[in-house]
Amino acid sequence: MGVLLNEVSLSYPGTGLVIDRLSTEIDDGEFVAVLGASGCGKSSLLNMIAGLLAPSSGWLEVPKDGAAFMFQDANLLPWLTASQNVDLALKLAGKPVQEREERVEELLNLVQLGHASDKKPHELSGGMRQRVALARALAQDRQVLLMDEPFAALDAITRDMLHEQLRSLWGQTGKTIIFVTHNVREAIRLSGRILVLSSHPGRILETRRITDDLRNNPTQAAALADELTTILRKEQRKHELTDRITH
Amino acid sequence: MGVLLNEVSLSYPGTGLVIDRLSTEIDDGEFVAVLGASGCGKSSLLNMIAGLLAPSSGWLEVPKDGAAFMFQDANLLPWLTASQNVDLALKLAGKPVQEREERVEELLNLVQLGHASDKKPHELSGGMRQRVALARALAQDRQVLLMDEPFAALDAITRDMLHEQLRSLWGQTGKTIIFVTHNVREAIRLSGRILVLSSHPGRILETRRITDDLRNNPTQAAALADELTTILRKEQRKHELTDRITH
Amino acid sequence: MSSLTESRTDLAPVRTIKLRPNNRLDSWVAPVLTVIVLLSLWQIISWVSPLREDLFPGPLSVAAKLPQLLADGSLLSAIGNSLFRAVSGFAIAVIIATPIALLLAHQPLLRKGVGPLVSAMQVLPSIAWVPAAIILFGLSDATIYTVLLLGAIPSIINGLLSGIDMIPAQYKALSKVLGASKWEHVMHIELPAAMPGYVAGLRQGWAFAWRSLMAAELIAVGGSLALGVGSLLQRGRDLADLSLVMLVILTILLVGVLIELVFFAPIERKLLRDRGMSRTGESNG
Amino acid sequence: MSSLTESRTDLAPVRTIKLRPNNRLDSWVAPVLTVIVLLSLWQIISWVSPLREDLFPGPLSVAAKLPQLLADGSLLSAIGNSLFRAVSGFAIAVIIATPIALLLAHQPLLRKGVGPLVSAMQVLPSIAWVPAAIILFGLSDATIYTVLLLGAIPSIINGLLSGIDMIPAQYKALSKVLGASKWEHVMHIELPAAMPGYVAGLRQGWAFAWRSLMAAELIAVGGSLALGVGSLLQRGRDLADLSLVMLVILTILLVGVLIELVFFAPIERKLLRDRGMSRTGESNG
Amino acid sequence: LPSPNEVPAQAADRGPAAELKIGYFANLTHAPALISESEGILQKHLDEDGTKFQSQIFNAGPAAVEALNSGAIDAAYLGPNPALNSYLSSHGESLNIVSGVAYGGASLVVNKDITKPEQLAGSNLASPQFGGTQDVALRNYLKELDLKQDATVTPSSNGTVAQLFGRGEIDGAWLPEPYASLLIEKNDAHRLVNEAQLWPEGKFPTTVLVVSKEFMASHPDTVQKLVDANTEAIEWLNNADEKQKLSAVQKALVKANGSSFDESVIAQALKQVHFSQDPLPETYQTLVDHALAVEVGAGGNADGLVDSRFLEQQEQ
Ligand SMILES: Nc1ncnc2c1ncn2[C@@H]1O[C@H](COP(=O)(O)OP(=O)(O)OP(=O)(O)O)[C@@H](O)[C@H]1O
Ligand SMILES: Nc1ncnc2c1ncn2[C@@H]1O[C@H](COP(=O)(O)OP(=O)(O)OP(=O)(O)O)[C@@H](O)[C@H]1O
Ligand SMILES: [Mg+2]
Ligand SMILES: [Mg+2]
Repeated sequence: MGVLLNEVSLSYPGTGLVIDRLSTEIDDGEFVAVLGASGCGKSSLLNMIAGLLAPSSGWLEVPKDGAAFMFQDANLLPWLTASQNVDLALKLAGKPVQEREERVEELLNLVQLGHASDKKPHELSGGMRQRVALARALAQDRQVLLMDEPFAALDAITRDMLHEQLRSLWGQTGKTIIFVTHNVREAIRLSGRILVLSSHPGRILETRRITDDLRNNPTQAAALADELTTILRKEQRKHELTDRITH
Repeated sequence: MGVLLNEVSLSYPGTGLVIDRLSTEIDDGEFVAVLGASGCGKSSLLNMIAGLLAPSSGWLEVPKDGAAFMFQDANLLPWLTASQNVDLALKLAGKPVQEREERVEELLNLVQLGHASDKKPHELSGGMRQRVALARALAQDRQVLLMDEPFAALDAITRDMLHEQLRSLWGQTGKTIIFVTHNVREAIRLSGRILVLSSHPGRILETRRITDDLRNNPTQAAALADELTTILRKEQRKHELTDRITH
Repeated sequence: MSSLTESRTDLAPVRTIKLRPNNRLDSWVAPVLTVIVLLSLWQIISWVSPLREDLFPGPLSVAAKLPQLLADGSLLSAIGNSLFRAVSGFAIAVIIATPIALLLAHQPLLRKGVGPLVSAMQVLPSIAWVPAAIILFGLSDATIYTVLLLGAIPSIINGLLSGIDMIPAQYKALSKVLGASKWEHVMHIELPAAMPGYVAGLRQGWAFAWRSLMAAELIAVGGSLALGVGSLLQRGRDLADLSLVMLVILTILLVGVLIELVFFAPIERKLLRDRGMSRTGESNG
Repeated sequence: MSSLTESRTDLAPVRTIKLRPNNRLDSWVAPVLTVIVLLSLWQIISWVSPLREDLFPGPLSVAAKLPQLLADGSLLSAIGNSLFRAVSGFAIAVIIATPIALLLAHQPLLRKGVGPLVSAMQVLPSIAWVPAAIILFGLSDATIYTVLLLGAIPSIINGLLSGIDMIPAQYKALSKVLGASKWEHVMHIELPAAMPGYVAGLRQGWAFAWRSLMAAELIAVGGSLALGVGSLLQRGRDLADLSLVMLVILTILLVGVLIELVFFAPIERKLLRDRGMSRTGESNG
Repeated sequence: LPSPNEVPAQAADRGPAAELKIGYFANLTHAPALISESEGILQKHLDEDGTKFQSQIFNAGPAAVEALNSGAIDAAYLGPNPALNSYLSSHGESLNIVSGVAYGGASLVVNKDITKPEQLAGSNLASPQFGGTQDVALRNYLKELDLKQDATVTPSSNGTVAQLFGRGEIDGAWLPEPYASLLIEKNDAHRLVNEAQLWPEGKFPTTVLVVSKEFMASHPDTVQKLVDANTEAIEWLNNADEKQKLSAVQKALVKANGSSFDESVIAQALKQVHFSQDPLPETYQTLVDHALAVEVGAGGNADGLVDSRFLEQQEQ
């Protein structure tokens, strides 16, 4: 089993419910995309799955060894170089030194940062930092991989390339991947299932399975993208109305 | 005159040339988008225009009152609430108190964060932080507005809405806007001119004017997007080859 | 592939909101408990120890000293005098040190020239200043304040300087972009950003102020200079009266704990909470 | 809409790379210049001043004292003794204080109980410990080290604690996600992240160590305990020899400046540079 | 801001001062000062000229000398050494001794195992202050016994010495009263050498009355009153019977200091200390020479330290 959420609710001190009795089951080896408006609780959800936040009520089950997590902000350690940041994940996973060195190089090359391995985070561009964070998340090598908008700061070309890499990695390792994105087409392209969250409070508004057929059929994919966008737009509009009334 | 760059070069200590003799002239009231691969020097370019970095050689001219700048990371002050962060820009611009209060509310509503005005940055989601930063950049009210991937962390719907807002603001105020994006269609939708940068070193690879006709014609726009993507991809591939040889 | 799964049911009923009042109480109960434990230990050791009572007085014999000192009012007035001097002196030190630190932070050459001297002054023992202060100001409170200020100011300067050094470069960029004048930059960005480091420096500065005061109070035990805790401590040593020495030590510790609990800890807590951090082990609510 | 434009031509030839050697030199030249200026001022004031020579000795008459003290070796051996005690004692203090601070940081209850006491201990003047230390260790270096350690340890603990408190919450989340054990978290994330605050605390701890040493050295002015700088200072006061007092003050300042320039400043510079920050006024290259 | 040198050193007599600021320690050997204040003797004398007085209690000699030099006080009861040191380092410009106060009352007290001076070989001895009277006396004594290399001398402070002895860290100490008596009463020490044995007629200064040179030049009348009051206080002490003396001194000590040693210690000590206005002028050069001989001082000329004109005036 991958990840199981049962009636999970979350509120922060002083906020109303951010996530409201959310239940879902994510199979081992599934590739799930989470869509939702800004501020709807996607990062909070991942934080709970990663064990960084306890739900206010409800419960969830995750594999015992936890989950690899790529944060929304790169969250690199500023005193370590790019390669040291990646290496830290391997070191803390208890990998032997020889193996680590090779793996770090491999991972940095994967995200096209082989040339920047000795740079400190403050010497990297925003997109480069995000890619180091991606390499670090892959280095963790856990059964579950959580990614919070992993490609947001990347140009289309790099993004395309990393999409391919991620798909092939998923194919090879059978990891359970849950990733948050704002890009509907990215979600369709990568995932096997899309969860659309509502906001205030966050509930599952819509679940869509994506088959390979659909993915590879441009018209069908475009139609689905439009449909999802419409769903999201409708949800947003509802809020604008409530907002206007309450404020 | 808006912004003039003359043979501007930049290198950081220990790097080769990041930007190589870049020259361009941006007219008063122009809306320019900058595209380029991750790490090609877009943020560095904006930093120079904002006067935060001195070019290693060459010179540039900007309006005397400087430029408003929306950073790539939100860069909010953690001890101030959302509204205080926006208010600070108004305060430092010397606006009187009464006016400020109203304007802050207006700006936060503009970015749909009216309800979060009393939250501290650490209580905001990534996209909310970015929107506060956007509100702050608009609050500065300078002739030149620099934006570094202003919508990267936003969902499609919010993004759409803010696109509209930005276009109408530009129409009303006649600001000179230079913005960096990774989204080719966003660039086409918003800007009057697109600059495509090469990487290592950053030079202007391509300049495209976008007319309203083109913008409003979906097929033409899609064709241009494809074309630009191809240019970017070609550039990237060139590098991959050089990379493979040098590394 | 781990197929073992861990049930997180145990986490379920845990609310992240912790009750604050409880927390507050904790921060008083724990130190008091610690003190009680330490006192008991001390009493037991003093019973067990082979040392003569006058060489190693236990808490009871120290407490026995208390009524007499309270009766003639010397202890309370000494605490009052010292506390007044320390608090007012510390306030003056903060007022003097802060602009100096800001000046040094903004004048690179000045900092290079004077900075190391400031650190060196921190190292200078307070009694080194006593002869000079007496010759300049005679036997007045001015002498005592001089010694105190010279002890506290360098430490506060260094605290604020290192707070400022740790400000992320991006805040400086922001303030430049927002067109802040130097003064606005200092008030709106630099000082608040440096606050946590500054308060850490202030805590050390307070310690320096108090210790320097103790040294200054050794000049005279009475007369035109009011008796302070430092004089009382010295009196205990001169009379080889270890009970008195212990009593004064306990008094100073008590004052220290109170200042920490009512002043520094709450400020620090507020600052960290404002920034979404927390003192280790305290809930972030 | 401002149509005034500012030419930035002046910025053009400025390279962001500054030569480091130059910078290094600066950090030595500036303090030396400052010292020379201060010395000249002092000499002038001492000429102008109506005070008697023995009450306000000028630099020349202080310098005249030097050959004698150098000849009988007492100054150099006092500096040697004190410096050795201070450096070794400081090292021991760091070794003791660091794990205590880490323990306090990770045991909330312990921190609540003992934390305020640590701050209070910082406030306790060093001479308060002298009677107890003498009872325990007599006239030995152990007594001196005890006083020194009790002075320095609380300050270092507080420095590290506030460094740890200021660690962004996201680093803690990262270390949890990476599956770091407590020990790994401390070594790989907590300590390096707290480093800048820690070094600021160490600088204050060093000041406490040195000052406590000076107080401890007053226990005995030579004899069975080797003569230290603190004893020499007291001797100057006892003999009403202000030239000697001034000479010792200058010596202490010199030692302080050197320690700052060869130890703390470079460490701090390295730490900040590693994190993409810089001491104010120093180039980021 | 008191500026000590506004008045040139040899200023003209400006009549009685409006105020006399006087410093002393809350010590047994300063009993005449304590009595003079507590019994109202000084007040009575000064009232004749309408001079007010203010007293200041010090912990140690250096601070008192510094205060005298700064003009914060005009006169002080001091040990002879701080007075001598200040006189020498200022080349005679700072102060003068105008009267004696107390003599005698310093002894080498040692633990019970040491019964003969020869047994001091290899011992660890203490004195209350480097280069102080007792320190020099101890070093000189050891030198004369040829034990200079064998015994260690550790200068510390009076209170610390008592503690060190209590712990058995040192074998003995050359101490002034009441510290010598304290060790005897509380720590089973015994008196091996009474410093009185080493001086002609057994007289060496313990406490003296000093006045700053400027004050003396501008207000000789007030100084005269001070010296007169001192003499009267000394006579008061010398005429009182044992019990009366003890209780008056103890009362004054407690009043000045908040607390004091046990009566038994004070009683013992009072037997050792003698109060007299004789300044013993011939002893100071001996002190300086002894110090030079044992290499703890720079030497110098103590001529002119004692200004006995006020005492002479009194006798007339
Ligand atoms: N520490 C906190 N304290 C209080 N409120 C919080 C905290 N963290 C998040 N929130 C609130 O919870 C809600 C959800 O935040 P979250 O970061 O999960 O959103 P998100 O879906 O990831 O948004 P985005 O796409 O913008 O990153 C937001 O309204 C936010 O204001
Ligand atoms: N402070 C610095 N020191 C050294 N090199 C730097 C520094 N800042 C940026 N660089 C380098 O300069 C290049 C351009 O960086 P810049 O941030 O301008 O890229 P960018 O185009 O904004 O990329 P992205 O789209 O990823 O944000 C990168 O290769 C980066 O490594
Ligand atoms: Mg998020
Ligand atoms: Mg960038």
